[in-house]
Order: sequence, then structure tokens, then C-alpha cells
Amino acid sequence: MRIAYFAWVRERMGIAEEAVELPTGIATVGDLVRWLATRDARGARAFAEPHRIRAALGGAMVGADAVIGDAEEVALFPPVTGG
Amino acid sequence: MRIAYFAWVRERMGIAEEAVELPTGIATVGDLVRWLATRDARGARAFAEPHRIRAALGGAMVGADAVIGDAEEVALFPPVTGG
Amino acid sequence: MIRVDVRPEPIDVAAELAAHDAGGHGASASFIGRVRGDDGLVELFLDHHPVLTARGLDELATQAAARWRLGALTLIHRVGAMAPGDTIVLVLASSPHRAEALAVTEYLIDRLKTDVMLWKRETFADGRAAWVEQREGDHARAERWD
Amino acid sequence: MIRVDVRPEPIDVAAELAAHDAGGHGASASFIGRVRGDDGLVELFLDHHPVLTARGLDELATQAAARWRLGALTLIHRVGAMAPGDTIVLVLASSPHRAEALAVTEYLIDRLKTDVMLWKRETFADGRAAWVEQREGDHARAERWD
Repeated sequence: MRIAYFAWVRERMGIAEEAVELPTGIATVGDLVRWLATRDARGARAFAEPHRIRAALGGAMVGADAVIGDAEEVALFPPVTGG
Repeated sequence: MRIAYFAWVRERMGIAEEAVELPTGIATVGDLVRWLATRDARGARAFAEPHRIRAALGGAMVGADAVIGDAEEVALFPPVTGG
Repeated sequence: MIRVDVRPEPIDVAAELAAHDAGGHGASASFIGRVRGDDGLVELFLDHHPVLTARGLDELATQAAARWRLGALTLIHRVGAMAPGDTIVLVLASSPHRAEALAVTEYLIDRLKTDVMLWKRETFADGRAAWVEQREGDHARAERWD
Repeated sequence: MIRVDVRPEPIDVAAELAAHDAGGHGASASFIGRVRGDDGLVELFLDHHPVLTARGLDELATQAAARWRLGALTLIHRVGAMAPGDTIVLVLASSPHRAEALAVTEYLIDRLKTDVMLWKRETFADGRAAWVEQREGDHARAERWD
């Protein structure tokens, strides 16, 4: 699975995207965010405030309880700041 | 004094404007319209329905009771039909 | 920069836009009204009283400038004989913020329909020609602003 | 004709207007949003998710076309790095009648602010750079349409 980062989430992660193997027990987008926050220092920086994180699965906006399943991409980013 | 005609008032009068000497007793715009309606055939055609006539004195919209006084121009025309 | 014009010559929208934009503005809204060739219309003729049209447009521009923060305003109305597709009226309004630019454009186009002294004559392909009668709808829209 | 585009290249307003106008429409309204150089801003960077932006703009255009009688619609959003004065967004909406052209333009520009997935980063002359926080006002405006 691929995780894509945008805006300050990308800056704090230091990368635009990465391929990951989800550990056992990581089922939802919320699980993924909590896992990333504890994985390393940059994750701790990017995901310290989970309420400020939004997500898209396969190009559609989803909530923290969305099941990742066999999605090709999870996108993680801040609330949008408009056009 | 000069009378300027616009839109179908001008078409029915057959002229864009004319210089006139106001007869004694013609004091207001309403008087002028009633006088023009009886002056000749084209005036009768143009001013048969006085409620459909609007007027401007010296470049400002006025009502039928406006006194012509020493205005240089009285403009007579239908209600506007917009931009 | 406020620019107001009434004229029989065609309106060059791109040139007006370029001139209007020269200052650079946060938000620009525009409205372009064109002659519609409905029902076989071949000519639209707009008669006007030069003093009254000029005064009407100037007053509208002044009111808009008093009511909203305007970076620039362009208000051009064509008169005389026009063919389907010709631009009759162009409103360009710029402001630091989008809400003002949109509001002033809507205000001006509504007001133009009622406050500016113009008379329309329509000529059709079959030779019929008629002066347009006043429409109540225009007054209802304009009164929303009072 | 509906044209929707998201791209890092500059927006040529005059060229887009000419292409949009090719059909000839009774009424055209537009909105141009530009980068403002307030407070010493030297660069505005718009980050975006290509799939989400394309989908967002397409959905907006589809909603507008379902809601109003549209002769043509042009909806172009720039992304990436921009300088003060650059055009960020262009909305051109045409309809046989003026009320529709104005309403759809206002609808789209309000919606663009909230429905299209974009993130803004501002860089200032003194070197400060910051991602813009979400503004409540945009949501209030967009909700008027629900």
C-alpha cells in the first residue's frame, strides 16, 4: 500500500509518499495515523494532533474509522485551505 | 425652447428635436404634452396616451407637473426599457 | 480607477480587461451582456439621451464606489444599432476581496437595467420592428438593493 | 461547452475568454482571483492531490450544469508556485440570461473555496513561510447554497 502526504504533513514527513506493509492490527485510517505517530520522530511531528489530519482512500474523502482494506493509496493531509 | 424626442415618440413625431415658442398658458410638462397632442396629426399619434410619456428637464427626470420655466430643453420619451 | 463610457462603437472586451487589470487586483468579477438572436432578431437598436445616460452611469459608478471597496471599475454601454452576438454592456469590478467584486457586479448589472435611460427597438428577419415595452421583472430585481 | 482544468501553468484570461465566447452567449459572468501581495507576500504555493482536485472541479461543474441553464462554463485553477498578481482561479459562466450567469459564477467561486482540495503556503519577503489555516468564513459562505 502507498501513503501520500500533502502540505505540512508532507513537509514534516520529509517525503511525498512511501510504500508500506501495514502491521497486523492496523485496519482503519485512524489506526494508520496512530501507528505513524509512534513509528519515528518525523511521524511523531506530523501526526501529533490527529484531529488536524484528514484522509482520502482511493481518491475519496473518508473519516478516521474508514477501513483501509485493499486500497492502493491512503492520502493524509491537513484540512484544505481553499482555492 | 427645444423639445427632444426619443424612441417611438421620435418616430411618431418624425423628428429628433424642434425649437418651439411656447404658447401662453403652457407652463408645465403636462401642459406641453397636451398641447403637442392637439397641435397636429403627428402630435396626436405620439401623445395619444400621456400616461406612457416620461420627461426630462435640463437632463433630469421630472413629472408632468414640473414647470418648464426657462429650461433650454424638454425631452419627451416612453418609459425606458433598460440596458 | 473608474472608467465609464457610452458609445456606438463595438466593445473590445479583451482590451478593456487588459486596461482594467493593469493595476493588479485580488479579485475581479465581470458581466458581459450580448445581443441574443432569439426569434429571428437581426438588429437591436438602443436609443438614448446622451446627458441622461452619461449621468445615470456616472451615478451608478459613484454609488458602487461609495458602497464597496473598489480597486477598479469599468462600466461600458453600447448604443445604436447592434447585431446578434455583439456586446451591449460590459461591467468589470475589482476589489481586494471576492465578495465585494461579485456584489458590485451584480448590483451594477441589476441597476443598469432600470436606472440607465435607454430604449430598445428590435428588428426581425421578417421585417417586423418594435420598441420593447417596459418589463416589471427588471424593477423587482433592482428594488432588492434599496 | 464545459472546460475544467487544474494546472501549474499561468492562466491566459484573454485567450480563455475568447475560447469561451466562441459560441456567443446572451450573458457571461466571470470571476478572476489573483495572488495578493499583502504583508510582503512574495510567493503563494498551492499544493494539491491531482485526483481529488480534478474530481472536485468536475463535480462542481456538473452540479452547476444541473442547477442552471448554462451555455458554457470554464473553470480553471492554477496550482504550484505563484507570484503576486498571478491569476489563481478563473470562472467564466455563460447563459442565455444574466441572472443564471451571475448566480452560477457566485456559486462556483464560493464552492471552490471549500470543495476543492487545495493547501496554501505563503512565503514572505522576510523569509517566513507558513501553511494557511482553514478559515470559518469560507464555510459559512459555501453553506448558503445547501
